[in-house]
Amino acid sequence: MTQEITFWVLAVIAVLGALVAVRRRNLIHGVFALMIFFAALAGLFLLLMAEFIAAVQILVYIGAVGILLLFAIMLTERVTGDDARDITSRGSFWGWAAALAVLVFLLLPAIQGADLSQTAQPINPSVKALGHQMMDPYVVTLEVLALLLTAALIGAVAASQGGEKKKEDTDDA
Amino acid sequence: MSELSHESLLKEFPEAQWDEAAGAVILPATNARTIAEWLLASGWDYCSNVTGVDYLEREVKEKITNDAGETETVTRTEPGRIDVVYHLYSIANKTGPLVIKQRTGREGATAESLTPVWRSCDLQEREVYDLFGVNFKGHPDQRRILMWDEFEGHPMRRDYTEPFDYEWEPTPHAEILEKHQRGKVII
Amino acid sequence: MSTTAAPNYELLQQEGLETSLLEISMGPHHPSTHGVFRMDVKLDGETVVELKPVFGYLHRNHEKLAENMSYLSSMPFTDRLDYFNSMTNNWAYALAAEQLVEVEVPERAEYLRVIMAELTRLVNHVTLVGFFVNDLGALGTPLMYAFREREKILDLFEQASGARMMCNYFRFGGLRNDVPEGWLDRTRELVDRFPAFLDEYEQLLSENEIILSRTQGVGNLSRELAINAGITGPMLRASGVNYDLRKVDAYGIYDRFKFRVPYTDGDTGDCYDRFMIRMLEMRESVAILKQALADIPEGDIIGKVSKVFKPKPGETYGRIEGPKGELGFYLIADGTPKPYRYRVRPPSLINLTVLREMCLGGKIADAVVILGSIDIVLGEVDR
Amino acid sequence: MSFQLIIDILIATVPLLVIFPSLFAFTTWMERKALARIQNRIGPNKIGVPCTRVSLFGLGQPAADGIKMIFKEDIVPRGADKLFHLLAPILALIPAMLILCFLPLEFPWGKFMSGKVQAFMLDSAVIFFFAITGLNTLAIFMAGWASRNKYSLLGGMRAVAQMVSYEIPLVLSAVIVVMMVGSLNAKEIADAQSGFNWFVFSPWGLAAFIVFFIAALAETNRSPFDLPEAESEIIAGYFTEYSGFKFALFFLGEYIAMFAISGLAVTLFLGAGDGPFVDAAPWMPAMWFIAKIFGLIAVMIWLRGTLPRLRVDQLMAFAWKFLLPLSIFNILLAGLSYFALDARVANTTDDVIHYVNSGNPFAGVPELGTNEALMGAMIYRGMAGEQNPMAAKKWFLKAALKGHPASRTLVAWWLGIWVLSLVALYVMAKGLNNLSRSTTKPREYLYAE
Amino acid sequence: MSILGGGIFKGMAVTLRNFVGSYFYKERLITNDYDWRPEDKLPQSIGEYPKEEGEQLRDTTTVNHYSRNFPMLLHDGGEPMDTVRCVACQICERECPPQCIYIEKSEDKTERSDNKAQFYPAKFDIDVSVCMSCQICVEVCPFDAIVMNSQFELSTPDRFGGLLVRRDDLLKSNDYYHKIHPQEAATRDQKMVADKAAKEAKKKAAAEKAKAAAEVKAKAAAEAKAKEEGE
Repeated sequence: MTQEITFWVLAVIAVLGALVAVRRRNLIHGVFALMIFFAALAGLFLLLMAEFIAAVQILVYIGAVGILLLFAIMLTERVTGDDARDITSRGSFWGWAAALAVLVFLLLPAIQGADLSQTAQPINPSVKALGHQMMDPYVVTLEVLALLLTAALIGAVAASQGGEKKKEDTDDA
Repeated sequence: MSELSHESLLKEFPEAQWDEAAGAVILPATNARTIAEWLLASGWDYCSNVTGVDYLEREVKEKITNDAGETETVTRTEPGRIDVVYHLYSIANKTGPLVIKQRTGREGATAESLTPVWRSCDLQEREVYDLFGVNFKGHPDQRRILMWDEFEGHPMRRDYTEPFDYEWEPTPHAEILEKHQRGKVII
Repeated sequence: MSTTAAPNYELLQQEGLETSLLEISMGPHHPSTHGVFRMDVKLDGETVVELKPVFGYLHRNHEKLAENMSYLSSMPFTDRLDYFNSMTNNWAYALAAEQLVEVEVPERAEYLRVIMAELTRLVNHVTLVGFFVNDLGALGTPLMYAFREREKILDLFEQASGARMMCNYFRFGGLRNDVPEGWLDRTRELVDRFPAFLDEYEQLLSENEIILSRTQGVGNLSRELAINAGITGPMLRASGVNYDLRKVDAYGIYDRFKFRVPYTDGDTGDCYDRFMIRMLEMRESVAILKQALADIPEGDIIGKVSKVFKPKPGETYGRIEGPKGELGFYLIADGTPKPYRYRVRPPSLINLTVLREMCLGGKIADAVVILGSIDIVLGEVDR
Repeated sequence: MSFQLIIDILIATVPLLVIFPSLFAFTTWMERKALARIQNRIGPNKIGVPCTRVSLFGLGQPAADGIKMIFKEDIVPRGADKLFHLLAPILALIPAMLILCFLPLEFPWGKFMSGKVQAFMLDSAVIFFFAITGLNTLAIFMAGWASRNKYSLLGGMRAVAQMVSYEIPLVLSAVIVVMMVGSLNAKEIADAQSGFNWFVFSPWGLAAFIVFFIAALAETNRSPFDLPEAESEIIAGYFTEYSGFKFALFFLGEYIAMFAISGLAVTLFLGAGDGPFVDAAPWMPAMWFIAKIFGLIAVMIWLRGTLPRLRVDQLMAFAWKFLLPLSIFNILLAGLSYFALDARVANTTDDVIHYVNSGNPFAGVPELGTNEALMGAMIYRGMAGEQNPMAAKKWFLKAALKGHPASRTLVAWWLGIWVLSLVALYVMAKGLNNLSRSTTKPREYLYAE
Repeated sequence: MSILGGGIFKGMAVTLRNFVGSYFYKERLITNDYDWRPEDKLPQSIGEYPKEEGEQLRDTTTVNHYSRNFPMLLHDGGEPMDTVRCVACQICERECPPQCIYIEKSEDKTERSDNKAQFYPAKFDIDVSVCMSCQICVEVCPFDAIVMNSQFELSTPDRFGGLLVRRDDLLKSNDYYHKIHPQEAATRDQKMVADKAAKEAKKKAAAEKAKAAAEVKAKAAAEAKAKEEGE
């Protein structure tokens, strides 16, 4: 009972957060609404007893992605006000179509496949087990991902350094 | 490097005058900047003090000896003027001061700015502009410095009168204000 | 050697990436502008790209006031110029006025003047260092230690002159009154204990890594610009110029004392130098005080000056080495009891000339530190 | 989910919500008093018991401040985002309160009533801790942005940059403890340090603790990293426009965050509730825990009374060029020396067991301390209950003290590795320091006669 | 090669020393406990402050015998207006730099206890909200009638009227002056006595001179007369 109430509360918060994030004219408000959505999602994970995932959800999505978004927004000029951003309905057809497609082709089969009469079993994926999984069967994937991220990081550094160098060149000239 | 004294300056620029009473060299209005540059080059590297002095038009009684050899008192009207006074020192030679003055009329007072020669004149010339109303030709940033931008008039001029007492507040003695207005109390 | 134009900071502009500047009006009410001073700052991120000092909030036209009252009456107003150093302000004014009438100052008065001036220098430097470290972000601890020592000196001032800060103690031709009994002994005791405090102060501050990295290389001022911009006092000596009016003019009886003038080799001229020069100057002041307190004779305290001070027409410029720099008074007498022209050369104002140059390109935190290292008092800047 | 569970949760959390805010009041008094004494002032000494002249060293001051804060006018700037201006202080307080729940703080009443010792016995408490600490950043940014004040905005930006940067050394230094224990569970970490087996007593643990403490200072915006509220530069930073109760909430949040992060430092490095006479009474662990927290806070206050503030670029450089490399190096060093030591222990264990197996130990000349060494070997192998390398080392140390030769070699190795690690860490830190700020040093001055 | 963080540790040692030292060495402390009396009600004007002489110096930690604060008028004891030294010459009013003194001269002269008729101040008000405690009035006063008081607790809730000190509140006896500024008062009394003596000596000398002159004149006249008569 408690679990269900919690689920519904979190679900409503998540959906509302997502809607506000999309529809809000004020960008900063939008980002914070997005973060509320993330937080509600983390709560849902917790409800499923996937606490590590919940922690990572908060750490990565709120702590890192959210802050990154805020930084990006701080760099843009118009943040608030009526001309903050235009929300047009142009292309909304494609949006609805995509959402419907996801619903029909991904979620419905999943829901149909699941046995809804049973509530979720409290599986307890310990962090240790998760770590072993990551380091044993999926180690190559992990390494590739790490390599990719490192490459992206180095690329970003190189890109920003290039700009600096150009400036120095002009100074010399 | 020439000798650091006003004599060398007077020798180099004969159009400059020596004012014995004030102990100052009065620079000609035309080439004050040139003289200043020469002074800087000859070792007066430090301009300590810049200020203005306002002299109202006044009548001077002078005793002169006329052609007949008699002394008589003549009343002469001395025109009002503003002096911009610079006190120069030499840090390298540790000597000084050399006082130089730029003399200008009270109406539409203008003087050569010596800020390009000595940076230290920057704020002080602005102050002279603000309080005395002397226009400095060639000053890089001539704005009011102590008074606010909308202020009218130049308060350090001797004929300046306050437009109104904007800081007036009631005192226990209204009479003291009256006294002040009658000029009995000097404020 | 024209140094008019300040270096122009070029905004870092990359292709397709524009940054907008943040304009901040720091002051007139800001915790670290040392009074009602304002800096209109333009920031690119945290970097200062434009800085415009604005002052005048405390302007009361001290010069005009003085021109409308007798010579003596403007003595208490000089206290209020640089309200940390009323004794030296008094001295500068008295020196200029004495040049007009050529009065002989008695021996004891001269010694007391030196003692007062050097005590004032201690007061100023010790509190300045406190404020400076406060601007660096310390929570007032050095400032409180400084205030403790300052309070001891101010007690001495109070005993001699009746007031802690607005001393109004000097008179044309001497001093207002003799110091009370036992004052010299108390001063000796204080001077003997002062170096111990300075040791502690240096231990607290001068090797602290954070202070070093915050001040070194910040607000560099070259020797040429410093001379040309009329910078005086410890700031000039920190830029590598050996110029101390106590040595150069030897006004008063400074030629009788043996003391050294600390200065730098002029390579850096940054905030750390300005801070350290003041620390070192305090030790020299202690040395002067020790000599003066040992040699002070008995005798009169004021020379023969007529009760109505009425100098002959003429003009004079008297200057002393104030704790903040060269403090000068330019007086024009016209034979009346009031000065025709009375002008203060304020070291605080003129040292501000280079504020913009020193701050540009630095961080906003540096601007605060640089302002702190210049050592201004708004009572003197605005007059 | 039962009613009992809710009761349990309440029993575990409500004391935290009562105890820590009261401790906050006491801490503000302590901080004011200590700073005053550092600055040779007296500090609050007038307000004591209300309506009397009893001053009680000014202990009534926090209450008076609190009452003043509540009744003060709440000012919202005209251009401010009213919703966010209101939300920010709340958001600053909630995560701080939340992370208190992850501390392995055992209150005896919880134990007696239902056996629950923590609000959340989460398996990944340490990760959760860092995740939720990050939320504080958002609150500060929100406050800075919503105030519509330039100083607030600057303070908010500074706070975000600073807290994001310092989270990395913070986490990396915590990783060492996680490596040693092999668990993210706060309770397990606390248990692993019982019996003065604190992690701060090893070289890498010490280095990690120092890095952690420095980063914690930055994370809680304490001096010398109080840039987001740098008074001399940006007035009060992100709470320039806050007054009254909202300001009090911010203040409370800040102090609770201090408690929380000190609590984490205590958990990770300082043995949690461990200490002398810990078994004397059921409330001793909690007392020790809070005492240690207060010890750390005292150091924070001491630092605040001494140090000026860093500049923003130096702050970033310190995080990225000094703390980050140092903590990565520390992780490597800890791993290497841990393996080396472990291999050596295993070796010694083999020796001891071989010695025992090869003949009758009681027949020949018995070596001194053999029994202890045997005990250590058994514990290390897990032959006497649970496998526990830490406890095994203790037995080997006892054996070495009695004169067991193989154990002595082990202890010599041990000490060698420790000294080498310390030297390596110091050299590394010194080198990094010289790299980042080589030019700043005290100078010599000239004198003119 | 300095120790890493050595400067910071040195600084921390200093602060620790001060922290501990502040509990043991009183001279380390900056502040003094001010004699705070919450039951004191703030007087509505300066005249309501306690006039007992002991009260003026109750806080000896901030005020010592050398402090000056605002001026007061001296009288030589007894009925204040009978022995007041001020003769309303208005020099101090003229010289006061911030113009805070207001004097009205009496219409008539009164007989003083020393049998000399003098003008007296009908009104003598000092606006201490303007006064800057510069002591110029003390220096210019030719009659040693105005000196500096060291009373400093003068706050009132009334900004304009409250800080105006009337003549009767300004009047203080010379004994009180001796009490608050013993050394200065003694010097001043000596000086006054010396001045008086000098003045009397001068007067005497003048009188003698006049007498001598008169004698000479009389003599000359007599001689002339004698001569005349002789002729």
